[in-house]
Amino acid sequence: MKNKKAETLEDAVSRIHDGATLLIGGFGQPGVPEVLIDGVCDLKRRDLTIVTNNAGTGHSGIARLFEEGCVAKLVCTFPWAKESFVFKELYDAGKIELEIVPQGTLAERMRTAGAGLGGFLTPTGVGTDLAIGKETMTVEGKDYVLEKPLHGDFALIKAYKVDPRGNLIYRKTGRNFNPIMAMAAGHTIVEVQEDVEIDDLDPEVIVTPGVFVDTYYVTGWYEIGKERNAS
Amino acid sequence: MKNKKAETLEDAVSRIHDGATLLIGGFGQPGVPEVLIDGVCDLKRRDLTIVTNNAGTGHSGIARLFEEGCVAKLVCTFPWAKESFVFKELYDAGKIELEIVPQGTLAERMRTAGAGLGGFLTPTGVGTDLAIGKETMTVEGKDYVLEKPLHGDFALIKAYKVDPRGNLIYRKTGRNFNPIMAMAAGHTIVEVQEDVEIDDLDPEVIVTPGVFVDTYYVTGWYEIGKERNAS
Amino acid sequence: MSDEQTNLLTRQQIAARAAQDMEDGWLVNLGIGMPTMIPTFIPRERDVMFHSENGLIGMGPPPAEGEADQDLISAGKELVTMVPGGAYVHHTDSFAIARGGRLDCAVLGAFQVAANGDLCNWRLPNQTSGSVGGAMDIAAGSKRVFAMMTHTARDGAAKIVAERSYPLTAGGVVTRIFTDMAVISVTPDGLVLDEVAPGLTADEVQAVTDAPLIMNSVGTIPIAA
Amino acid sequence: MSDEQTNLLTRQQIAARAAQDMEDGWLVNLGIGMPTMIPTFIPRERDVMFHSENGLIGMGPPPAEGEADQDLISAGKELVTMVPGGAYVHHTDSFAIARGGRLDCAVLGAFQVAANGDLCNWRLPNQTSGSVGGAMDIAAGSKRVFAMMTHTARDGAAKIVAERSYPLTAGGVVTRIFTDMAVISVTPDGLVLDEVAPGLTADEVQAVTDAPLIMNSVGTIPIAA
Repeated sequence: MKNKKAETLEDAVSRIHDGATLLIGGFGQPGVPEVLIDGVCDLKRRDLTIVTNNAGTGHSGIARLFEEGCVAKLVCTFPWAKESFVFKELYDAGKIELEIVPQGTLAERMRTAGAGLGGFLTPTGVGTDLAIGKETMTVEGKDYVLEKPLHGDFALIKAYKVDPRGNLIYRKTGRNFNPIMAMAAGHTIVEVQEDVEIDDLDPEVIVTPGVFVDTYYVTGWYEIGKERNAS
Repeated sequence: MKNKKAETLEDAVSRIHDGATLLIGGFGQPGVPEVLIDGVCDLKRRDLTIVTNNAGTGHSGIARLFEEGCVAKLVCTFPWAKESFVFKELYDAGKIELEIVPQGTLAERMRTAGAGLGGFLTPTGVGTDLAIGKETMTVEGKDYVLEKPLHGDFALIKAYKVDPRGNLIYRKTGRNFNPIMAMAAGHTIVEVQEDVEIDDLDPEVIVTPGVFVDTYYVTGWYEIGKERNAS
Repeated sequence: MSDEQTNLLTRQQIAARAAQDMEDGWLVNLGIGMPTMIPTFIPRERDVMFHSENGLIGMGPPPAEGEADQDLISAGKELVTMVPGGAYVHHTDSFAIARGGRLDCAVLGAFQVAANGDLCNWRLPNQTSGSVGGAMDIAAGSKRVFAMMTHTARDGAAKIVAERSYPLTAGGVVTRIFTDMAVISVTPDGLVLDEVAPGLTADEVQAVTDAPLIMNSVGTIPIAA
Repeated sequence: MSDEQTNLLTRQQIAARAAQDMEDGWLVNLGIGMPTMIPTFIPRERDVMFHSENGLIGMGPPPAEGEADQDLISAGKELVTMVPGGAYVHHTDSFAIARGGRLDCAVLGAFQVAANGDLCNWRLPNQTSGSVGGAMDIAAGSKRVFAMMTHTARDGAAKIVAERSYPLTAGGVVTRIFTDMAVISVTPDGLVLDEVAPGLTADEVQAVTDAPLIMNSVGTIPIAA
């Protein structure tokens, strides 16, 4: 069986290259792969495109990626939260590009990529600024915007448990975008609280089948959203 | 809490009207709501459109619906199996309309309906007879067929366990189309092996949230695919 | 104007009034801010489930002291709980629920609501960007959209207008408006003034509303003692 | 022709040859019929997982006597088992895997394969209808599509052709063809005859193939004793 387990954080993330598009899981702080993000910061990669819901909190996690100058573009739904001050400073200084996508559309665009589809028609955003430049179509009398797939070179996600096949389960609202991003990337890297033996996960309850997982790194439990020292 | 439990089979299905479109779960015999189908047969409804993967087996289940003259049109992926001789006879006699849809497209069209979307672009069927009359589009150099949502007036599905909210889990390959059809209908009716108390289903493992379930009827375990006497 | 000020509803009172409209058996999504105050005002005997777009069906109140779970938050990023019979889903399933018409109601804040039900709540006209979050999907997909807001902006400008001048969130979706002055229904005939806050007159509400209000039988918003 | 007949591979031998191409770590979908015979021929040390489009990742062999589960079947409607580390998914997730390029290989039966990789396997030209099942999605989405079939039709007509005359399943998708006479690769330059069955010559294979075969170094299909 292919060994998907990375023994070190560096092994888990080192294939990420300058200019890559990273889908990064999490909504608020649950489900954010904070350890993997620190790993990417340590690599000092440049010109990354980051796809994630929020624009970072404080100085840790995704905010640290911004602060260390790794990111050229952010695709997100909710950039202007108070705690995203690091992003705001870079944006105001013209140092980072921003694409705002409605949250359901962001999720669906990634699923569309993962499912091998070429696009979908959504009622979300019809007639709004976010539909400017996009094709619109009328189906059964209702207007829709044509949205295109959103692929990642890598997905960085967080899960609760993994088995050697890479099958994943999540924990509460830490699930969020993670299973979708796992589908949508060329290479999916998981940080996971615990790894278990083959057959320890009931095949009925697996949320992400291992076919979508390339690499996992076991972190154990940690308190989320805390500033940690850079390694 | 709204009571979704039907005490009798008739209560479970009686709102189904002549001319309705029914999404009926199952692939092969697992996951086919055989008891609900018998209930519909007993109602002697006419001009139904049936959306389901297969064209019935022997004389029971969906084949009985055909045989009793309830069905005007079948939308399916695999009509010409040996065991679907009842359907074949009706089709050859010009008594039933047939629409063939690729299996992934069938599932995705129902999900699209359930997700409030207006269509999707699929590579499936490009250049084939099944794309005739459909719009095609090129995205990033690849050709796609535009497929439209497929709504049901009713979904008739089969599940393993239900709680009073209507939350569902399934059993093995009995899952198949059932969770998707539950999303895509105006009214979803579930036949279920067992009902359990509120909180007996772990919220992490629910496959179909109760929001997609309108009515359920508890059947207990039964051997699938057997001819039963009409009730 | 100083007399009128004292007759404005508090945020709690607006939430309490909106809570009265939450019907038994509904699944409801609550926007960030004032709408999140609604649950505490729903009568115990009514079964209303809350959907939080980050994948939570059956959102419950904030956790008791010492019982918080760091992995269980609302869309507003607050620690919450789950009620019995809830379920966790991922983001596309969560938005399938929202877009697919499975939300009986969404209660959202608003910068501006137009007489045709246009909702504007994601970006101010003088901003080059805004935080859209899930608002566009939820507003486009819910069976009903309730706008909940102060009746006028801080500078006194009307927020209920004949035609929107702000960037659109979703067109023609608002069905009812709950403010600190009134309850207004959006109908095919126009805006209907259903109720005014105690001590206010219908004309006083019309005076700070930039769209004509139909006044057939205007009631008074009931306030709990 | 009677001598040639005896040199044709059996169904088992075709399956055994195709099994040799299944690489360690692959996820593979097997079409109905001959392809389902492949798993028994895969060497034990190779880790190949099977995907069944009815929602089964990690399909195992038929159940032992008395251990069948009525809810566990393959896409061909046969009772099967699940291997350790498998997972159940619903139909849209199953086809997301297929369409999304997560199948390393699909092995499908065929009525006709064209030199450009066009696959025809769902409907005969004289039929007004056919059973498409999951073939179009799986053929369109897999990283590789192997066609597995008799080299000629029962009436002797070539099934490997310069241009298809049968209704299309998916265009330009077949990467390799396994028949009872040969192993042929579909390349940008055309069809390459890689191997012939023991006792057959390359020219004999060409004679029953309606498209030119490139013959650089033609090997012999190894047959287990």
